[in-house]
Amino acid sequence: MVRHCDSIATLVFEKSIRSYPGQFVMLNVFDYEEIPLSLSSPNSVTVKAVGETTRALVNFKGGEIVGIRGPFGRPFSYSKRALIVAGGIGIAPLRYLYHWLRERNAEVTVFYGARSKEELVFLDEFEEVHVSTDDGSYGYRGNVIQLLIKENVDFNDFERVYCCGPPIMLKSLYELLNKKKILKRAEFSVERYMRCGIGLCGSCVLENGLRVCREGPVFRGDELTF
Amino acid sequence: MVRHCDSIATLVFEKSIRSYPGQFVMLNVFDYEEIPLSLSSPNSVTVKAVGETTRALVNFKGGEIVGIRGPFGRPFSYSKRALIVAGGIGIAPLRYLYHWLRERNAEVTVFYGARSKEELVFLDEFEEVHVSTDDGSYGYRGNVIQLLIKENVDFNDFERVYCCGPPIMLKSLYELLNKKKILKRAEFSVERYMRCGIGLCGSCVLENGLRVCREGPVFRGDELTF
Amino acid sequence: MLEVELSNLRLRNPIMLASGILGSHAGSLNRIAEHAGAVVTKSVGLEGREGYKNPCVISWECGILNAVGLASPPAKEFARELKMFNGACPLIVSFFGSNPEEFAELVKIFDFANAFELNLSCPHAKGLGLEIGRDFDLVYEIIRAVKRNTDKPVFAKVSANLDYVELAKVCESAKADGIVAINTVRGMAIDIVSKRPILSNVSGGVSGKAIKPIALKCVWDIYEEVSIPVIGCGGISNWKDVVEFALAGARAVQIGSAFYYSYDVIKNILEGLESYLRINGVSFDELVGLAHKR
Amino acid sequence: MLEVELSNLRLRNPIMLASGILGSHAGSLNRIAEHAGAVVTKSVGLEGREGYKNPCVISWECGILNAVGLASPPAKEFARELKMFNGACPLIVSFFGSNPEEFAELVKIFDFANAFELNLSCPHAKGLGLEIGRDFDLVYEIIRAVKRNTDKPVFAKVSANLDYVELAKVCESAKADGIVAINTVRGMAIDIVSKRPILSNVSGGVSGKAIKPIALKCVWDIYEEVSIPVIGCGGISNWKDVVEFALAGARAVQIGSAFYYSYDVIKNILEGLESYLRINGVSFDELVGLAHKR
Repeated sequence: MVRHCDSIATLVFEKSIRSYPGQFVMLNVFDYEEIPLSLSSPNSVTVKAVGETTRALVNFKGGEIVGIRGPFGRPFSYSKRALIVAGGIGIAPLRYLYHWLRERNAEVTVFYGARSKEELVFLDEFEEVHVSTDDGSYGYRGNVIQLLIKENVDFNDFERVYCCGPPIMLKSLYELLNKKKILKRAEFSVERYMRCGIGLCGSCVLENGLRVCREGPVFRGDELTF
Repeated sequence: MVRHCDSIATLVFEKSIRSYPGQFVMLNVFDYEEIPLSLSSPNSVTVKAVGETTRALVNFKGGEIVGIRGPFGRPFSYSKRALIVAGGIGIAPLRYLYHWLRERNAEVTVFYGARSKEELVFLDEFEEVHVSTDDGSYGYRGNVIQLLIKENVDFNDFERVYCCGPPIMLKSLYELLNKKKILKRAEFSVERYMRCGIGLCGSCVLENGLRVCREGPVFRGDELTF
Repeated sequence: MLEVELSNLRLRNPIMLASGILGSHAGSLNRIAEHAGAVVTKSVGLEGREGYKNPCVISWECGILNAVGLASPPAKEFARELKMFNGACPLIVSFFGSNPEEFAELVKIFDFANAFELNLSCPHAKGLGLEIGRDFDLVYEIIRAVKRNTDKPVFAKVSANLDYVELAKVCESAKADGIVAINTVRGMAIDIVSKRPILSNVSGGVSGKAIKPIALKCVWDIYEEVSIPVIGCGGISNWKDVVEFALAGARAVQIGSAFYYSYDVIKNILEGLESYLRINGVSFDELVGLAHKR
Repeated sequence: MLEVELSNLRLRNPIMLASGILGSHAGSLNRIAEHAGAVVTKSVGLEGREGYKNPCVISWECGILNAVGLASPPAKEFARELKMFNGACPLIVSFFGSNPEEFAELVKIFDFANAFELNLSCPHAKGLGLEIGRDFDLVYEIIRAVKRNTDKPVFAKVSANLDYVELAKVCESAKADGIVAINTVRGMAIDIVSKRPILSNVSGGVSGKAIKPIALKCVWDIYEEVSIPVIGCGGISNWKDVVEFALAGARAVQIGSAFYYSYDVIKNILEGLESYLRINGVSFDELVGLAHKR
């Protein structure tokens, strides 16, 4: 258990899970509910309290037993020169990705936006990181897409753009990358309500019929519509 | 289909079965019954008509469809200098063994007894073979155990003795080898009524609890009692 | 070679999507409709249902275990979703309900569907599904009520957890157009670390390979006793399974849990099935019930 | 740690050999008795039965399918065979029959046994097994008749193919000493080359891993409704399965199809089970029914 702030915590498992960055597990919080959570490393998930179950998780003391199914889903792919764009708790899978890429000698630039300084987690783990906060309590005041534009990032410097964050942010980035015609080089980690996590119940299908739990959660930009 | 005589035939399958000599298959003769049969080569069984089902099999024309489960059971083991002792239709698995050993550069001596000349099958396939018939129509008149004794075979010339044949013959050989104290170097292929062929129904268990279909059909001499 | 007829419903092939799998959104139905002979939606009732908490679906060694609890939006909302169906194959809407009036009302709401399936067999919802299927008089009334409101085929999906042959006869006498056999079989799993049932609902329904021989037997038995079409469902994962079910008497089959292995399972099945039919020189229709003849 | 009591029968461990598996000869029973808590013989009736032709047992992806048809020697002949049992653990003799008198007579012939199991559940023999189990009044009379002839424990083996909870209550009211749940589940398989059912009897009973979640649910349900011991049976292949069944309420378990994997399956289970109990600091007895408590 690492408590980052009142509402965000990282739960470290006793055992590592053979997995790739971008994959998720179905984590059963006994007496509450089983929920999908992206891995923030091979042996952890990083959770923000938004409902009853995530609140219970964030309040764990350590030593609790949870049920885990997985890992499930299609992970991020490798690239040599990577741009990571994270919004809020979307940092969780991208943090796993960051270390995974760095261990494989990729150059990685991180753009990371959160609501406030308090909710910025793992910040000290990134070598090159550009930060924004909605309230301006740290780095640029505004959202991370505005920061990308302000810093006039040349997307051609990067082989691939990786993105995870709230829907509104994914949508803005999607539109930006669409304009630049590089959706094919972008990977979005998408969130949807899930029941089974294994491609059967159909709770998480996108409008085009793709299943977030199987064909996703990581999609190439050109597989998506917003 | 190779018809050896009125009562014995070899059925050749369209496909070879990955197997070892001594193993058997459960062969389903539609409209009759499923019966256990030792393989006489990777793609054949050799059958003697003794009941309704085996009679139907022997009368096959070729091209019939049968159901096959298997191969099942523990096979014969390898040895460099082999003595094969076959009685009647017991030649079937031993013929498979003979060729298998020869291909692996073993020296193989065959003692083979049958009721009459007519019932001697595969005879021309063996390089060194000593033959007996009950009626004296070919080779020594008498049974194959008597022939072994008459020819004064020195069992110490052989690394292993392999045996398959009717119960009475197995019993005499067992007693002979027991006297010579070489039961450990002998392998007997044993027959029992079988239902499942996979170790569950218990039809084929020996007095000591071993299952002919799983721990057998090939047993080391010292695993048996007669 | 693959065409089949179920009452007045003509299918280009006999492979249908089973209810409860990927049937909540037009998106997945549209994708599956590209190859399927027909798609069956997730069961819907007049009112929406939350369903059970997660975990409600788990996979195990020989299949899937679920207790989703008939989670579904209200009928009118679901009807709007289904308006986005692409029509690449017939659409069959599955209903749950607790009385004839509810089922009859549902038929009206989904009048754009090509056929209807009545869920008389979901094993884990109180007062619905299997609990309705146990009351043969009620089943009769439900089917009559539905048939009065539509000319389209009405199929009844039955459970192996009751006397399905008797139930099938009741359905036939009520003029149902086919029997779908079977739904999931009651089952459960317990986690030996936390020492509790894994499903939030404690028990649920077993599907997948585990129930194939059980479903096959049900199809066989029903085929012997009724003359309306039997639609096989339960553990069918490949073309060989489809052939087995056809030989046992299934005029069509439904695929559910096998989507766990591949989203393309229906396409893969069709390829194998066509080869088998070609090699054997028969149409699918001619296979139906063949193993009963001696 | 592993000792359990079933009525007045004390077992050194809860792992029993299931009826129908390797239970026809003293040879195999003697071997299995070295490790088992108890062994149950193959079911026997007053008269011998030929059983069905081969194939009567096949293995498939998720287990075994059989229709042996209660093949067995006459009771008196079988009693002679069982006199050679080594007594390394309690001997439970399983009976089939079609009326109370037959069962009562069988108890007398096997008076040397330590307990009896009544087969009310074999799914593929006409007028026996499951067909008897369906008639709850008859079951009551059978158990009463048997109990009048013996003081030893009498267990009733029930099927998942009927209302097993109601049946278990009937057995309890007739003073049975335990319920064994479950027997094989009705099922079948068809060969797609010859286009015929594989089993000579057409259909049979499914056992092995496939039916584990089904059996577990039955044990759970019966445990909730009766207070006599429940003995779990169905698809148990390893120590984890045993723990699941204990948590669901089984005071002992029976192993059958898993002998397909190894003759040493009971020994292997005991090793794993002991480790689990040690790590969790509980006796087997304390596990029983634990998953019902919240």
